[in-house]
Amino acid sequence: RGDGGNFDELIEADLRIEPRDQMPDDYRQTLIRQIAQHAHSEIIGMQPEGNWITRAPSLRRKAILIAKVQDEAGHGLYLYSAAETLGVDRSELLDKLHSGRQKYSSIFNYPTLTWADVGAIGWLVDGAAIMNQVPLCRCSFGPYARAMIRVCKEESFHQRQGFESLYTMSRGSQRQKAMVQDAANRWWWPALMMFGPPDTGEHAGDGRTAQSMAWGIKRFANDELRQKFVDMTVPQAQKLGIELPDPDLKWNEERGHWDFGAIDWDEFWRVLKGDGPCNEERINHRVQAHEDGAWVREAAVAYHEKQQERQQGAVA
Amino acid sequence: RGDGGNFDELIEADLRIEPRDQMPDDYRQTLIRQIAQHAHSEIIGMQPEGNWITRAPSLRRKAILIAKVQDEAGHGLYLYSAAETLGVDRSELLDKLHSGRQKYSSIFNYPTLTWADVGAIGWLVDGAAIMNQVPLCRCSFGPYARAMIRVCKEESFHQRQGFESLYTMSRGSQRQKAMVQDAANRWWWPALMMFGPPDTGEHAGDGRTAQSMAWGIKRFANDELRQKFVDMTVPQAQKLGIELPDPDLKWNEERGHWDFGAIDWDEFWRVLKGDGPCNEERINHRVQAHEDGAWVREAAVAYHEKQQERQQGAVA
Amino acid sequence: SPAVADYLLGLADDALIYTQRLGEWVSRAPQIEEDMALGNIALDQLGQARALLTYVGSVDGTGRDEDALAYLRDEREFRNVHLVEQERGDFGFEMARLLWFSSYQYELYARLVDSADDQVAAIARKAIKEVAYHRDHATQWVLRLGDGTQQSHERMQAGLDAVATYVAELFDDSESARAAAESGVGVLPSSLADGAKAYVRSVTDEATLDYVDSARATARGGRIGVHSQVMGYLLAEMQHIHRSHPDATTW
Amino acid sequence: SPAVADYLLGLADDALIYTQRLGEWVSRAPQIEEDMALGNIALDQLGQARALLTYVGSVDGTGRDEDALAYLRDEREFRNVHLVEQERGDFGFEMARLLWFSSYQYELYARLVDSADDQVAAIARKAIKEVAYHRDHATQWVLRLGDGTQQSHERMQAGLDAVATYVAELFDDSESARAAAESGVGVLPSSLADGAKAYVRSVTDEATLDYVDSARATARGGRIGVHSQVMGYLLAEMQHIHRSHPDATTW
Repeated sequence: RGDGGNFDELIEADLRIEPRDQMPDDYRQTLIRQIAQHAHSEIIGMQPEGNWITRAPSLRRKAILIAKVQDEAGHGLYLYSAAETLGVDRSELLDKLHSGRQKYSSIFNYPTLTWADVGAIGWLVDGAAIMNQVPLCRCSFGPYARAMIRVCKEESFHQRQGFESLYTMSRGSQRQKAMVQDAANRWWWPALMMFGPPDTGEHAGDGRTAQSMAWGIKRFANDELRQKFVDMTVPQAQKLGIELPDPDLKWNEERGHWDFGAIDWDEFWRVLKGDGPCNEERINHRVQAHEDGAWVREAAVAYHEKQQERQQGAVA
Repeated sequence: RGDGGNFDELIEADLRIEPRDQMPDDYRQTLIRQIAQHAHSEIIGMQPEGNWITRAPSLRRKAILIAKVQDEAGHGLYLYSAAETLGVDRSELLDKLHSGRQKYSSIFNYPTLTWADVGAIGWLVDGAAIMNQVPLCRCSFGPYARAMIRVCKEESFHQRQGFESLYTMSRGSQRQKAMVQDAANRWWWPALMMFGPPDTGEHAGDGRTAQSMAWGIKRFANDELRQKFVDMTVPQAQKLGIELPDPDLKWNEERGHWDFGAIDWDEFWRVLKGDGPCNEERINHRVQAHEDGAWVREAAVAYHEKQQERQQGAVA
Repeated sequence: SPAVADYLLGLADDALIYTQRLGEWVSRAPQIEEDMALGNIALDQLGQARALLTYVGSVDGTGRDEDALAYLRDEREFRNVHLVEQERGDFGFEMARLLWFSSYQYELYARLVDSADDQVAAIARKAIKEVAYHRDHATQWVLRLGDGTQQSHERMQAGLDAVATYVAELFDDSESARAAAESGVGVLPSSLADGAKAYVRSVTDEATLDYVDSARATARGGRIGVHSQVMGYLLAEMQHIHRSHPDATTW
Repeated sequence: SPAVADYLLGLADDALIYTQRLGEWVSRAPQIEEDMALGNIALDQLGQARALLTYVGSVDGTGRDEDALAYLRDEREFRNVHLVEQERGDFGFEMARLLWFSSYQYELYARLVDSADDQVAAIARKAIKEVAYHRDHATQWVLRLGDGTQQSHERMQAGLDAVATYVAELFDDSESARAAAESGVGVLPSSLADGAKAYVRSVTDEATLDYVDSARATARGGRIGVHSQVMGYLLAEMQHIHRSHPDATTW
């Protein structure tokens, strides 16, 4: 390390930091935490949608869903790889996920109760994720920025698919329409929480935001992104013919933005701290898969070593 | 033992042998084997019908089905108790079932593919079982005879319920009717096999029949019971409006019986020897339940012993 | 009123969904006597469910019969608590669930015998006897397993720990429950907590087990149709044959 | 002819039902790469199923589309072999199943590219490439597990042993298969056995595993709709949402 460019100069010039460059330990740790949390979210995020693979109501939707969940696994892999350029390895990060020392996005602690939830996740959750992630394509850390470009491209495809699925249902039977409305009712507020706590006021987060902004990791404040998301999403809800579950939602001519109601930050913190509808389920499912597969991973390593020995034996 | 009546005199007079009576070892072993096989059949027989408890298409039928399967467990218990009067215990018999050293009725190695199979088992399988079992109510061994009286009463109730269920469906939708016909197609021949191999000819069994008859354990020949069953069942099939899957089935005025076609004894022996559709499934299911429950049974014994010690401690 | 019907539907669905899980035990119990006992409890619960569903169908104005209510509602319309829908675990888990659920139901029906609604009171009079037996059955097993072997003690404790997540929801006052209690038809679930908890504690104490009635995560939402992931699969299994025959008028 | 349609339905159902079991692996695989790989194989199988179902619906005279065929048939109308419907076991079981099934499908599609039916030949041309990858994927894992650790060797062998019951049915000539082979549209399953078995044997040999292709009990009946007990539950899960919305015309 350290044979690359000068960190402060690179940041100042809004250029990319690469793994070979020297960087402050805080920067490294912040990135590891953020990229890992992002990777974990992709992996845990396979569960709520994966829950519907075997039950998708048409074969076309089943195919779309399998492909989407598969993409999430792929995103997890790019992101773990990006984190690995910072000198950690995937198994270490997974251990931290499994033991609760690293988090994943709280949105995945909500259950997918109906088929429409699959569409709603695409529309709202992926929609919010993209809003958060597009600025990360310009993140100061090169490997993360490049991973995000690919991720964002696929996510925006998923977002459109989710919307299209809901749109199809919204023109269907009364019960299909009701499913769409119900899903929107349940996912709207959690989606707004995805932008994190407010930047100011009593519910504000830990104040890491300023440092992340200075480092070019974060580009916009939480509330700014949240507002952009609301402004983008309200017209889409209108197109679906549904009502978003917020009586305070109305266009503010003066601001040129949609006003919206107060978010239940108590719920946000409660779910974040472990008492959400599915926290235990998600982690248990993930840990189970990991433990069930331990013997397989060990065998792969043993086989690989044997093969190498054999090759060396053949050479010698 | 041996302080009771004289075995040959009791048999001669068609009186009951009771556990305290002396009896030839062969008689004892034959009865143990037969009663155990009968008990095992009740226990294994819970599975094909139990398979439908969670899926019964109406709550009324669900209740009837749970009660029926529960009765089968009860029959198993009476029969194990009857066997225990001969100086074996239940756990020993269960071990023999689990290790394949004792058998259960081959009929339960056929799958229950549709809801109508539940009705067909009541109608045909319980029907055939009753035909076999009614004479056992007069079996020379008292405890077995008494158990059979109770079993037969409940079985005949199940048989009527099964028929009634099929009758209801046979007056229902086209698909319900087709289900009834399909179930009859699949269960008819296996039901006929329940009476065992023919008494004479190339497919005849091991020749234990004569001894069992002399001992008053068996009262009728296999073929005789089979004919009675066919004669009883054909008019019932007519009432259901279905066709039994035997082109050779026709009324023989001269014999005063229904003629029927040749039974596929190769299939019979194949299934008996382990290569039926569900042999492994049934035994594995049973063994799994037994192994899963071992810690519970052990705990019950340990608790019981502790309680006894405590009582003795209190007394001393 | 719709709220009262919704409250009664919650009681009905608790019994119906628990019947499903109990029904899975039949042919899988630790001993044959227990196949019978669990089948018996399932039958009792099913009987309660049928009586309640039939009554709900007559008072909610839809005229649906028990089968329409059991087989043709979607997951979001079911009102049972999460406890009863959880997947079948080991026998220790089942006895922990049964101990809590029957202790709750015992307090519930003991109060509902005085319901302002005669039908509900009549259902409760029959159910209270059944539920007393269920509670006793669970009690006997929790004692045996808690005070049996080292292994059974640990597994019984694990069962109680696993169930703890679902206890609070039993005693949660939903809006419908408040309306039902106000009308005199129902009772506030929260008013049943002391009795049920005291009973469970008396059993765990005697069984040398730790009493536990809460966990890091608290199940919630069943009474408004927000269920855990396993519920959809349970309903798929329960409803599939019925839903596969939309043209069948009788079974 | 109806027999040919029935034959093709068997191929379609094999792929469709295997998709269900493979789909269960997603988020449960030993490593993330494998979540992707199994998802990928599931997608390929689903693609084959959809192409075949759509074609069957057009030739069997009923005009049913892929969804009508997948979601509105009952268990007795499904034509898949027992191998693909068996419950998800451990990863060793899955790789044993995949090795056999892909080896069978490889021989099958290698022959069907010359089918007298252009549609079938076109489907086979696409499928053969996919299936070659599936077979290779299974091969790599059987080698790693067979020649990995002591534990993995034992578990991989147990997987092969467990699957053996279902091997013979793959190569069984049903009446429909005979008619399809005669017409030049299909091939006799029995004619695929030598190639598939030789391939599997080459893999198990290299993997230091015992080759086994038969067992005490032999699965049979899938091609005439006689399935094992797990099939009903699989279909309940697969079809429940679709069947719950008889009034929905599109998703």
